[in-house]
Amino acid sequence: MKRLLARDWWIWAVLPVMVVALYFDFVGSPNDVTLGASARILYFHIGSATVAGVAFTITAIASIGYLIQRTLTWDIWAAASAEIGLVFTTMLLVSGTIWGRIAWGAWWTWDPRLTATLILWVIFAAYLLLREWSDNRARRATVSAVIALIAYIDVPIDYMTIRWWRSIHPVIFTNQGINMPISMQIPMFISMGAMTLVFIVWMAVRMRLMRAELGVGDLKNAIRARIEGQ
Amino acid sequence: MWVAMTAFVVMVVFLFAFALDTNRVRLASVFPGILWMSFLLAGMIGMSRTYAHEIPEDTLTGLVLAPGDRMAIFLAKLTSAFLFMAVMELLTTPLFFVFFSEPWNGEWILLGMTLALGGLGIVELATLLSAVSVNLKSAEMVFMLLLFPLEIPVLITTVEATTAILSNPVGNPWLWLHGLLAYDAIFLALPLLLYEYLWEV
Amino acid sequence: MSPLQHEYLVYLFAAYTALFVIMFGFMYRMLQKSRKLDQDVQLLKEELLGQPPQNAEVTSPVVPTVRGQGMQDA
Amino acid sequence: MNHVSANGDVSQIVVRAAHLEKKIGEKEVLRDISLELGSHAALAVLGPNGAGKTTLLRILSGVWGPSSGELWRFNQLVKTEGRTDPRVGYLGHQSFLYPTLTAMENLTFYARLWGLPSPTVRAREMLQQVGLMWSQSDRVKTYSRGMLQRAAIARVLLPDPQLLLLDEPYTGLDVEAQLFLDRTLMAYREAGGSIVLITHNVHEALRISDAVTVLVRGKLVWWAPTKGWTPERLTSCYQQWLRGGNGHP
Repeated sequence: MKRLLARDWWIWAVLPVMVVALYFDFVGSPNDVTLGASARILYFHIGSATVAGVAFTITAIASIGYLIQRTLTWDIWAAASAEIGLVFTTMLLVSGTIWGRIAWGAWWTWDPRLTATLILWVIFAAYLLLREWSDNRARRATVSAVIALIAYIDVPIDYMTIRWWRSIHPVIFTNQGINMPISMQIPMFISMGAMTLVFIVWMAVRMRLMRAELGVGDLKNAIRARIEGQ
Repeated sequence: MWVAMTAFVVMVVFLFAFALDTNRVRLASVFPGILWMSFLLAGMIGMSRTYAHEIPEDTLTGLVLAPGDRMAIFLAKLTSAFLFMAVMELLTTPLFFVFFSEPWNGEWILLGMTLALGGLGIVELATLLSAVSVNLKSAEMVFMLLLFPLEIPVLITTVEATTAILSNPVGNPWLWLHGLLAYDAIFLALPLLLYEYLWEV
Repeated sequence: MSPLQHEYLVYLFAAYTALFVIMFGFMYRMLQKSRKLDQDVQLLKEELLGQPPQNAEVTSPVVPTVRGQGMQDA
Repeated sequence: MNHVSANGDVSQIVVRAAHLEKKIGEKEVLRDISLELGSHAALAVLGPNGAGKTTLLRILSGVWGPSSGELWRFNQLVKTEGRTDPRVGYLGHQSFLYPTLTAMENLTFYARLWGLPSPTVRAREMLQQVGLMWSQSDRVKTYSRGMLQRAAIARVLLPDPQLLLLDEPYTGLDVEAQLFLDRTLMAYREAGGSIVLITHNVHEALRISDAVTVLVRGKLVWWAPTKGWTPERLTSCYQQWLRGGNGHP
């Protein structure tokens, strides 16, 4: 336990932040005037959305990086980030449907943003499935990078949907400032921060695991080469 | 290829005509959706083989060996796919109007533009994905899995634009046509940027 | 806040807490797994490096150099 | 074979490879390949299945790029991502002909692709040369292995290449087709072309080439000029290399 704390102390840093986020979300903030208690769903909803956007952006940047430099580190970044981004998109969709049921009485509407987000989810799910199927590592990395860049086009579109078309989503972040009372901003930003921290730690852990798996693969190849006699 | 695609769409027209009870369903409201769903499926069926038929005798290597830019192969495939799509649309669109007794309001320039841009959008992505998946195991699966979600914007914009054009009085399709144009431009530019990477092993 | 709303809120709180716990547990599992893999790699590496290479090739590289001599052996 | 190559000029080097390596995924397919081939010269590469022979040929043709190392063709450095050259003819395992088109259509298509003047005339000329005129309007998918190989040879020789890369060209051919291929290759060499021949048959290697080299597990392990070698001696030597011993006779 001691050694554990010494070596990977950073993973434990997530726990207190999670508790703080839960506290501010449910206890430390007042009910919203118009939305009532159900507004509390939204803090994590917005947090998930932010993280999902950031995650897919990292995937896209890492994919470009891979295509330029051809080092598998970039591929690991892209894969890990897409994986976690997909989890957060799932959370986003689930919390969104729950909120929709409470606020509008319908689980799902074909609102532009909902549609764009669903498409995003499907595309990145396909991207991750493809990664499982491909054969050799370099080829897989190249193809996935190309697909990730195609898929990423949907992210800015998703972000702009509520600005281009009338949507049931309010525009919170505008040029003039944040369109939200201070009492809600505090839990919102704390949730965002907590989710981001979860993302960072998750990335670190996932990439470490991927690197370890890569190490095992390399070693196996080295042994195979040894057995085959140089 | 366009023969197969046209035959397929004609079959779809018949099937829809039987599947939808014309007395109860207001056909005008579903007409653009049926039209574009058929075109999308026909495009998928036609284009999934775009690169696949280079496989049996490895003719793709033969093409690569020829002097000239590798990009030309992609652009040629895209052009021919678009022409097949255009011929198919030209032949079958009148059929849709006849069988679904959709009133024709004479907006043929706008409708022609929508057909051309929509067809281009469908084949651009299909050709790109066909190129992406050609060397992969389970290529067909890859193709389908990525094609449908990525084609949704084309489906939405074309259906909305067609609805606007065919409505009485004629609505304004330009918002959707602009969206479609942007999509076409993006998926024309993207392969040009990424295509070289798909050749490697 | 009505009692029913309050009940829902408790559910929501429970759901979010459970989500965080699951996430943390998942990350912890991954960490353990990667640590184990790292150890395996270390062990195998030591074993591999410990042995001398079995048949080291000391031959100089083979460079076939064929200049055109026409058809001398047809 | 009517191209004008500098006859008698032995100094021109058609292919020079220096420390070529190729990785496919994690696997090192080729390791430290160096070779030099002048004009009028023919090199045979012997090797077992999976030794990387086809990969080597694909890199020499420029369809694939090497992972590292340098490749020069006709005194020109080939870019790292690979670049094909119209002066190089590549005869692969497959014919590169569209099965649903006729031989004539295929050849005309390729002649157009290479930008040859009067493609139809050239295509007919080549079909006559390989003796397939009688079947020029049949679809390629109806061809037998021997006919397909003849058509493929017609395709390769269409743009008058100065270097031929042949990937096991004799596989699956009957005696008649083998003799034809022999004649064609001899005529090609007499006209001044260079050849890299991949095979696992020592007789073919001795018949066609000036030198033999052995490729095992992605590495060239031995080479010698063919002059003075009998098939029996070469076979036993080759087998020793396959067994992995260093039994240089």
